[in-house]
Formats: sequence, C-alpha cells, structure tokens
Amino acid sequence: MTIPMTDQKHIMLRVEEKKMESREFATLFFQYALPFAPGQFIMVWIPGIDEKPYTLSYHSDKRFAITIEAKGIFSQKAVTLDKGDLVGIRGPFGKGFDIKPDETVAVVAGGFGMAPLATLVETLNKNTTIIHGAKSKAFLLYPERFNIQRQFCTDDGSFGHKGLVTDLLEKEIASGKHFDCVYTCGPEIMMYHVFTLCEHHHIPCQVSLERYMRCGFGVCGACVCGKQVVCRDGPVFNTDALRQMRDFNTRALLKSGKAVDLTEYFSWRCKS
Amino acid sequence: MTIPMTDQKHIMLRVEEKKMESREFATLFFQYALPFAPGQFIMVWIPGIDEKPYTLSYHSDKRFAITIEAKGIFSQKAVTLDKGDLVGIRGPFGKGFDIKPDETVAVVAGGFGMAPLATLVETLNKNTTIIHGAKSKAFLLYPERFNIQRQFCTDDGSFGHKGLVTDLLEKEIASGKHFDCVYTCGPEIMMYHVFTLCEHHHIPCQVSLERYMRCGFGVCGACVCGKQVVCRDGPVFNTDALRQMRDFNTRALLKSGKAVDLTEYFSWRCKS
Amino acid sequence: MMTLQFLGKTLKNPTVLASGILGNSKDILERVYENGCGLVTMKSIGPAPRDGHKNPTVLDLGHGMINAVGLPSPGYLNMENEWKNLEQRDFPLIASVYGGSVREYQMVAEFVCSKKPDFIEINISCPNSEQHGMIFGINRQSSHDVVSAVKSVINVPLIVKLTPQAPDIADIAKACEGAGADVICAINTAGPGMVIDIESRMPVLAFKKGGLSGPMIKPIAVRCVFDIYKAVNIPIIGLGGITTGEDAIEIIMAGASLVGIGSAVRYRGIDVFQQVADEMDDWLSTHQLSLKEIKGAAHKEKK
Amino acid sequence: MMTLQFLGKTLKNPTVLASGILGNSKDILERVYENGCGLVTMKSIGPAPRDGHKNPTVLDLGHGMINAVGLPSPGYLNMENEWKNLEQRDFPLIASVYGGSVREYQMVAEFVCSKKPDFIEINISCPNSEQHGMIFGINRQSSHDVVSAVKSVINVPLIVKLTPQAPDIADIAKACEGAGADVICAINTAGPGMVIDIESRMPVLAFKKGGLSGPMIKPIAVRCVFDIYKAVNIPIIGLGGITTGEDAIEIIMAGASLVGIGSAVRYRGIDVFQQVADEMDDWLSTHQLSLKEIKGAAHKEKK
Ligand SMILES: Cc1cc2nc3c(=O)[nH]c(=O)nc-3n(C[C@H](O)[C@H](O)[C@H](O)COP(=O)(O)OP(=O)(O)OC[C@H]3O[C@@H](n4cnc5c(N)ncnc54)[C@H](O)[C@@H]3O)c2cc1C
Ligand SMILES: Cc1cc2nc3c(=O)[nH]c(=O)nc-3n(C[C@H](O)[C@H](O)[C@H](O)COP(=O)(O)OP(=O)(O)OC[C@H]3O[C@@H](n4cnc5c(N)ncnc54)[C@H](O)[C@@H]3O)c2cc1C
Ligand SMILES: Cc1cc2nc3c(=O)[nH]c(=O)nc-3n(C[C@H](O)[C@H](O)[C@H](O)COP(=O)(O)O)c2cc1C
Ligand SMILES: Cc1cc2nc3c(=O)[nH]c(=O)nc-3n(C[C@H](O)[C@H](O)[C@H](O)COP(=O)(O)O)c2cc1C
Ligand code: FES
Ligand code: FES
Repeated sequence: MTIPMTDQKHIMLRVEEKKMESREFATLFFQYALPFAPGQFIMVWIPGIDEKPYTLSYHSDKRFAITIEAKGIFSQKAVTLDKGDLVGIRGPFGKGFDIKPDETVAVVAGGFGMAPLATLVETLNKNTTIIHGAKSKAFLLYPERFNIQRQFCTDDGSFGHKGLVTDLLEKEIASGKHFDCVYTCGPEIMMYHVFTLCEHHHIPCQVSLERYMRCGFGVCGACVCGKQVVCRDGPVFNTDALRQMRDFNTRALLKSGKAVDLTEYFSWRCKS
Repeated sequence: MTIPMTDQKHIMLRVEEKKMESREFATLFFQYALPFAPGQFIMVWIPGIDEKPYTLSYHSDKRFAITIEAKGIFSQKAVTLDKGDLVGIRGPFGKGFDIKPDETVAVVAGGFGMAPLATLVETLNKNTTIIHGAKSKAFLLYPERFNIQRQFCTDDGSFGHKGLVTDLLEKEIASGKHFDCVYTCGPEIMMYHVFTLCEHHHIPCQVSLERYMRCGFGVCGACVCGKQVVCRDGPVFNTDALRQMRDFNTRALLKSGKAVDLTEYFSWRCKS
Repeated sequence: MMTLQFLGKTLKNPTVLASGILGNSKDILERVYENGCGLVTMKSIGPAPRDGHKNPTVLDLGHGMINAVGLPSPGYLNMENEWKNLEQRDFPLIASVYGGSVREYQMVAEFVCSKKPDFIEINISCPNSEQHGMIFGINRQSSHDVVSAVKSVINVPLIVKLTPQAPDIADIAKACEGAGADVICAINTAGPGMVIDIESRMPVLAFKKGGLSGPMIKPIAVRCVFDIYKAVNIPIIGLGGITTGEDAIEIIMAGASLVGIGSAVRYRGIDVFQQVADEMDDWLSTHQLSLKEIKGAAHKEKK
Repeated sequence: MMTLQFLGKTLKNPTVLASGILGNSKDILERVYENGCGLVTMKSIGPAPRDGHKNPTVLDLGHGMINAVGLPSPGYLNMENEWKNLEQRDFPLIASVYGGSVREYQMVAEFVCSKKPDFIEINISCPNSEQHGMIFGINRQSSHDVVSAVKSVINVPLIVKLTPQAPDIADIAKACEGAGADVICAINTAGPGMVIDIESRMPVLAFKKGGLSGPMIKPIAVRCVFDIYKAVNIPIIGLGGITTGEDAIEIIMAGASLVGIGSAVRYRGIDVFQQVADEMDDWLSTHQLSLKEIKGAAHKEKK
C-alpha cells in the first residue's frame, strides 16, 4: 500500500505589493498561484520571527493576499513588511466554507472577521445580506470592497447602526427574510451569539474558529477544540459540529497546552 | 525541484508453475503483470539464500517466467523451488535490446544465452536467422519453442552442426545474406567472437553482458565493465559501446571488487 | 478478533496513540479512541509550565516530518480540570511524563500516578529541549537511575520511551528492564535533523534542530525493536513511521507487542487507527495467523 | 566560475563522488569525472581481501536507500593493476581506507599513500561490518587515536569520515581536528535500519541491518555539518541525501566546503554531478552570490 505524501516545505515568496488598509491593517500581496477555497488558511513564516496562520483575503489565479491586523510581536512585524521582503508560506490547510450556489445567505463579520469572509463574499450572489460590525469606523475592513451592499454597525456609533451585528441579523430575520445559511467570523463571543440566534431560528450556521496553531495539519494537538482539530477539521465548522463542541466559546489551549477559559486565553494572547 | 522516486521493495510472489526444461534447467512461472522490455532483468531474492539477476524468459500481460540453470548455491536452490514457494523480485532494471521492426537480423545464442534472447525472438519477424549452439544437445534450451526455425550446433555434434555458432554465422554471411543487426548472448568469449566477426563484416551488434551484481540500479559499482555500468547502461550493449569497453572479454570484478581476467572470474564463480 | 490483554488491561486492538500527537485533552483522546485506537497516550507532562519553542515547530518533509515543539506542558500541577475530565473516561490511558532531573521525573510521575492513568510512560528520549529528556536516554547509568527512581513511587506499569540516538539502544533497554521497567517504547524521533531555507539562509525550525518521524524513520524503528527484543523479556511498544497495517505487522515481527502511531495521523487522518487495525486484521486472516504467532517472527534464532 | 582551490588542489566544481558509489576502477572513476564531478573517491580499501555480505545488500526505499554491502575490498595489497591505471589519471582522487584496528588503518593508509592519491580518507563510520569502522567513529578517544596514527604516516591531506550515530558528532570532529585531520567528511550512512519482509518474515538484507542514505537522511547530514562547522576550523565535505543544486546550496550554508553525492546517482543518473553543479551555478548567478559568500551562511552568529 502506498500512501501519497507531499512535501510541505515553505514556499518562499517576496511581498509584491502592500496596501495599508488603515493604521493597523495591512494587506500583503504575493504573486503565486495557490490552490485555495474560501475559509482555508496558510501558515506564514517570517524568518527569524515566528510563524502564524492567516486566511487569504484576496485570491485569484495569479496572486493572493493576506490582511493582517497589528496586534502582537508577529503581526506588528508583519505589517511593517514591504515590497521585496521574504516570507515563507505553507498550505493551504483546513476545510473551507461549504458553499452552495443559489442559496440565500447572510454573512456576518465582526471587525477583522471580514478578512476570512472576503473571498467567500466574492463567490456569493447579489441577494446576499452582509452585516459588518466593529468597535468603531476605523476597524471596518475593506470599506469600499465588494459589489454587494453591506449593513454596518459600530460599538461607538461612529459608522452605521450603533450596536451589535446580532441586532442587525435579528432585525433581518424578524422582517421575514429567509436565510438558507449564515456565515460568520469575528470574536468568538460574537460568533457564539450569532450561532445561538441561528439555532433559535433553525438557520444553519458556519463559523470560522481561531486557535493557537503549530503544525497546521492535525498532528500536534495545539489547536484542539472539544473533539475537533481546528486546523484540519476546520477552521470552518457547521451547526452539527458546533452543537457538540464543548469548548466553543468556553475554552482554548494556551501555548503550553493548558486549557483555560476564553477570557484568560485572550488576555494571554494580548501579552505576547 | 522534485525528483521522482519510487519504492523498489521486493514484490513477493509465489511460484505458480514450474517446468523442468532438462535436468539442469528449470523455468519458474509467476502470475504478475510486470512491465518489461526484452533484454532487461530482475533481481530475484530467495529469502534466506541470496539474490541474483535473471532475465525474463517468458513475458505476457499476465505472467512471466525465469529460466535458471543449476550452477552454484543459489541457482541450485532456485531449480528446486516449486509451486507455492515464495521469492521476492525487484525490477525490471537496465536497458534492453534496441529493436527496430522490419529489419533483417540474426540472433546468436550460446547455450543458456537463449534465455535472455527468447522474449526478443518472440518480437521478431519470420525472416530472422537464429543460430543456437551448446556443449551438447541437453544444453539446447527450449528445443520446441518459437515459430521461427533455428540452426543448431553442438560442441560434440550430438545435435545439428558439430562446431561453433560463429561457424554458422560466418556461413550465412558468406552466403550473401544481409543482416541489419546481430543480437547475441552466451559465454563472453563466444559473444566476443561474434562481435569480432560482425565488426569484420560491418554488421551492428548487440550483446547482453553478465557481471556480478548487487544493487541493480547503478550505485554500488559491483558490475562495472570498463566505463560502463552493466546493470544500468546495459546489460545490452551495442557496437559503439563495445568498441570502447576495455573490459569486454578481458576483465571482470570479483565480489571483493578485485579486477581479474575472465578465466579467473569464471573459476571464482564456479567455486561459490 | 484483535482484542488482547496487555499487562492486565484489555485493549481492543494493538494500536497506540503516540505521545505528543493530538493528546492535549480528554475530548480529543476520546475521539482518537473512538476512531479505533486501542490505547491512547497524553502529551508528555513536565515539572513546570512550559510554552515550548516558537514556530515553525513542525514541518512535513513529504516522507516524514521534523519537529521541535519543545515539550510544551501546562506543568503537572496545572491540569486539575483535565484530570477531572479523564476520571470519567472509558478508555485505557498512558500518561507520559518528563523532567530535567531524576528528582523531577520522580516528582511528576508520583503525582501523575495519583490521577490513576493505566500506565505511566517516561520520555527519556526527547531531542527538542536543551535540558530535558534525551540526555538520560543515551546513557546506561542515567537511564537506570531515572527508571528505578520512578518505579519506586508509582503503582501502575512503567513504560520507558527510548531514543534511537543511543549508540546501543538494546543496552539501554536492558538497563531499564533491570531497573524495573515494565514496557519499552521505541522509538522517539530520530536524528535530530535540520532544514535550512536557502532563500532566507535560516534554519527553518525556530529551535534549528528537530526530531524526525514518519515513514522515513521506520527502518530505524524496526531495527531498534529487533535489537531490543533480543535483549529484554518485557514487552515492547514499537513505533516510528508506522502508517499501514503492513507496517504494523512488520514491527510486530521485529518483536513489538503493541504498535504506536503518530505522524501517520497526518497522512491518513485521525481514523488511521481503525484503518491500521482493519488492515492488520485482514492480513492476519488472509494468512490464517494470530498476533501471537507473528510476534518476533523475524527472529528465526530465538523465542 | 565554480572552479575552486581546495587544500592546494584545483577542483572544477565542489561536487565529490562519495566512497562506495561506483568507484571500483579507474575507468568508472574517470567517467564520473567526465560527467561533471569535481573530486572522485575510490571505494573504501581494507587490510585484507573481503567479499562483503551476501545479497540483498542494497535496496531502494523510494525516499532513500538502505545498504549493507559490507566493505568488500580486494585488500590493499591486491590492487596493483588498479594503481597502475590510476597513475595515468588526469583527475583528482581521494583514496578511502578502513581497518579493524589503529594499526591496520595505519598500515593500509601508509601503503595507499605511496600510490599518490591526492587525499586519503579514513572511513571510521561504516555500520555494515561487525568489526570495522564505526566503533572508532562513535568514541572521542578512539577517533583521536586512529587519526593521529594515520596522520603520522601519510604526506597527503587526511579526510576523516564520520558517522551520525555518534551521540555528539561535533565533539568527535573536534577530536579529529586536534589529532591532525585536515578535512571532515560528514556523513556516512545513518541509522542503521532494518527492513523486514512480512511474507517471508525475514530481514531483507542478508546482514539484516543496513545504513540509510539518500534524501531521507539529508536533514541529519545538514544538522551534522551545521554542528561540526561550529566546532572546528578545518573544511567539511558535506554529504548525505544531496540530490539537487538546492540541496548542495543548503549543506554549504550549513558549513560545507565541498558537497558529496552518492545515492543521487540512482535518482538522476551518472551525470548528476554536472546537473548539480549547473544548478548551483544557476542559483548563485541568479542570486549574484559566490560559493564563498554562502558557506556557513546559516550561522548568523558566527564566522
Ligand atoms: C485559521 C486562522 C486564520 C487567521 N487569519 C487571520 C487573518 O487573516 N488576519 C489576521 O490578522 N489574523 C489572522 N489570524 C490570527 C493570526 O494567526 C494571529 O493570531 C494574529 O495575527 C495575532 O498574532 P500575534 O502573534 O501578532 O499576536 P499574539 O501575540 O498572538 O497576540 C496579541 C494580540 O492578539 C489579539 N488576539 C490574538 N488572538 C486573538 C483572538 N483569538 N481573538 C481576539 N484577539 C486575539 C489579542 O487581542 C492581542 O491584542 C488567524 C488565525 C487562525 C487560527
Ligand atoms: C543481467 C543478467 C541476467 C542473467 N540472466 C540469467 C538467466 O536468465 N538465467 C540464469 O540461469 N542465469 C542468469 N544470470 C546469471 C545468474 O545471475 C547467476 O549468476 C547464475 O544463476 C549463477 O548463480 P549461482 O549463484 O547459482 O552460481 P555462482 O555461485 O555465481 O557460480 C557457480 C556457477 O556459475 C557459473 N557461472 C557463473 N557466472 C558465469 C558466467 N558469467 N559465465 C559462465 N559461467 C558462469 C560457473 O560456471 C559456475 O558453474 C544472469 C546474470 C545477469 C548479470
Ligand atoms: C509533533 C510531535 C510531537 C511530539 N511530542 C512528543 C512528546 O511530547 N513526548 C514524546 O514522548 N514523544 C513525542 N513525539 C514523538 C512521537 O511520540 C513518536 O515517538 C515519534 O513521532 C515517532 O513515531 P511516528 O513516526 O509514528 O510519528 C512527538 C512527535 C511529533 C511528530
Ligand atoms: C551502496 C553504498 C555503498 C557505500 N560504501 C561506502 C564505503 O565503502 N565507504 C564509505 O566511506 N562510505 C560508503 N557509503 C556511504 C556513502 O559514501 C555516503 O556517505 C552515504 O551514502 C550518504 O550519502 P548519500 O546520501 O549521498 O548516498 C556507501 C553508501 C552506499 C549507498
Ligand atoms: S495546529 Fe497542530 S493539530 Fe492543529
Ligand atoms: S549492480 Fe550495483 S552498480 Fe550495477
């Protein structure tokens, strides 16, 4: 018996173009034909720094991009990269969104959650409802992108509705609009509320989760979430999986492997 | 850059049928679809005994066979194998005969040399001249095979012409018959004389050489003959190669790697 | 048909989840068990909280992988929730432990033993930390010392996991057996190796070096198990590159009683355990043989 | 462009034919040279005639090979014809020697030196014989002893070929440097490994165990060269799995001055030397770099 095995050495690429989306968001473009389905991710290595997972925020036959929010050591370094700088990528990894053409769907993005959703949105029809929320106007990624109109909301009312994405989603549902599926990405607590709302209305849901990752291919266990392996079974999970996932919105593993509640997890992430 | 590499683990096969060609020659049949071109060889492993190179003496889409002459420890064991016995094979290895359809050719076999030539003969046209010599009648392999007629000769005159294969070949040439190519296999001294005769008459020649082998794929150096690697560049060599091969009919390496003249080489082979 | 007894425990088949593969929580260990694994191993537990190395830590080289995860661990005192979850388990469990000194191994193992795993494995063979593990496994005396220290404080069978970097692994195994080990587990990762990216001119792994695993190390694992089987009388868990049922049969013929699987989870998915067990079962029934009959069968001379 | 000076000899490029690959006669060494090899090595020469092991001796595992040829050699006294042929050579030559004792190494090397090879390599690292070679290469003291004994009787540069089985190969290299070695060659085959055929239940190699070579050992070779480069100041011949120009660049960045090629002859043919040299050349000119600039480039800290 022969098991097919392919080399996953880093593909070394130079930044072809850089676009600052705002002071904290940068998009890095690379010229490379990467096979990819919306929702999948790649591991991005900055030699000498670290390696982290990122979803593609743009993708075509010839090039792709990642959009990075400057947060910790790695992403702050990443947004300072410029044309000609070298990064290594591995992947794509994971399972993307399950997309059925001709469905009527909603896409709900929380702040930066729009990055993984962007390539999905580009495959959807005009009939799609897009709800995009953030802390404030500056955190609304790609304000001019897509030819489907978005409904915006901010915590501080600096743009669109003042309030939460779930407010807007609830209103849409209440208005009688039927959704075959709701896709969401954003802070886990937000995704949890979107999921709960969908459950209440019997709407299938697909969420894109985030956990600390090492291998990216289902071996090291860093990213396990309940019985799921986020890097391999996900990062996109559907309603069936979420119902049984006891760590969803409750627990995550620190780098040490210690299981902690999500508040502690995110405060750890903030420090490094 | 990715270099294609394929596993060469032994394919373990059970003897499907055994045919005693004579008291010293046995043909073992195996049911297995082996890609193969006449002149190539396989390494045959008898677990617990040894592993040696053999050419296929029969080959079809579904089965193949090797014909073995009982000589030393290994081949004496091989001819005692019977239906159901396990052997491992690796290969095929090497380059076979360069066959051009519609040529008028001669095939010259010395005794057991008919084994590697048999599958070649089966691809040739009726117009082919086959000359087959041996010590005596009992050593004339496959007396009933082929639907092309053979000219036989024996050292002792027990069958056909009394004398050497080169006598018969010379006669054919003298009679005005034109050959585009002469294929030969047999004792090296015989092949050398065939080659010399061909050179004299400007006839291209292809000979199948034999040397002690280990790897079968051009790495260990056991089988080197002049600048040629018999297992990989051969075992079939053409006139161009033979002209430059200073070890042809002169030198061979013993198992230790020691280069000796052919008489010493064969007397060593006789002992083990 | 594959059910077997192993040191008083009933296992549904001889497959074992290797330490450091997935085993970070009860939930995932349970899933591995449900996917056909006979016996699961937790990620190695250390004396103190440890983050492990920065990424890249794990790379797939095609014919195997290289890793320097660097023994991340919550630390043995910080896993109360996990132990509580594991109390409820309905599957057999190996707890793997490591330390930086004989005393640490002993301390961690003693504590972990109170949490009632079915077996305790000591990892004296990890190449991915400057201070931990491997140093013990390449020396006869230190292997002996750590094994006898741990053995004296636990009351479940002790598995000792060895490194192929030992110049004579059979000799180390013998020392461990003499010190009271109940089982030998062989092998941990081989090498170590290094991969340099020529564009950035940097070793790719943040720790630079890493241990090799997967198909490319199978011949090393088979040789180690073969050598150990000749030297000791305690059972062996054979692992290193086992990916198919045929691989499993091979290492059992070398002398293994159980078969560990790690990297193959990458190549065949989490249900590789069921696949390998089924393939073994098929092979055995086609050949009308039992596991017992093939154990150590490649040793014509002995047993 | 790739021409380089190496201990007083001019080499047309940094590729080296590994010992035991083809190198059985002057004719074939010459062909390897004509196919682009910068420096060729003869098959290791021993103190007495030796047939090596029975077949199977060499197997291709797909991602590399395993061999236990078993150091066949005509014996140093039985090669007069070969030496005569080699006198006429117009290519640089390494003669590789082995022995079963310090005295034998010395005896063989002294005699071989009188035949005027350009370099003598001592193989203190072969795993495929019960009595020869490897035992020296895994111990600091015995490595030192054999090197200084040989060094004292030869007048050409001395290359010492090491085994990755040494628990600390850099330490061995340092001992060899201290004893007078002019060059380190790393690595000989890794493992050893074993392949068992499950149908016959037999180890496939007649010698049972064998050394691993080819692509699967490249990470081990790179790590060894990296470690040795940090420890010594003499040049290194890096080999083990080198198959492409990029592999060659990688091991040079780890610290090698020359690049050995063995198993790759199987994967790419006898002209692999020219192919690798051309690929290196291409890479260097695309990157506008010289060999010198990339040597040891993966060591950001040092040199
Ligand atoms: C599948 C997947 C896809 C991803 N795609 C993207 C992407 O497209 N773009 C992108 O910028 N990042 C993405 N990430 C996150 C990314 O991998 C890094 O975690 C992130 O860039 C922060 O890395 P850091 O090392 O700089 O910060 P860290 O050192 O990890 O943490 C510092 C900061 O990160 C914030 N932070 C980290 N993780 C979280 C979290 N889970 N929730 C909320 N805040 C968090 C903290 O608030 C803190 O401000 C993805 C992660 C996964 C698992
Ligand atoms: C490419 C190739 C194809 C081959 N194909 C076949 C084949 O189809 N059938 C087959 O039977 N053998 C074939 N051989 C030879 C075979 O590999 C063995 O060498 C042979 O079977 C003898 O093996 P042994 O170990 O039994 O005898 P050994 O121990 O090697 O030698 C004992 C006997 O072999 C005889 N012998 C060995 N080599 C030679 C030689 N070169 N010339 C003359 N006599 C020799 C000696 O006279 C002696 O009687 C082939 C060899 C090569 C290299
Ligand atoms: C990513 C990864 C992490 C590992 N972590 C550990 C560990 O924590 N403890 C341990 O004893 N072995 C660890 N190992 C070694 C494995 O348990 C196993 O011995 C080795 O990988 C060989 O088996 P395989 O080829 O089936 O993977 C790890 C291996 C890998 C690939
Ligand atoms: C068939 C074979 C025979 C070998 N014989 C020798 C030998 O006689 N002396 C020696 O020093 N090394 C010998 N080696 C080891 C090689 O020289 C080399 O160190 C090893 O194969 C790693 O390089 P590679 O991966 O490029 O093959 C042999 C290797 C092989 C594959
Ligand atoms: S990142 Fe390793 S298992 Fe998911
Ligand atoms: S048999 Fe090894 S090179 Fe020909």
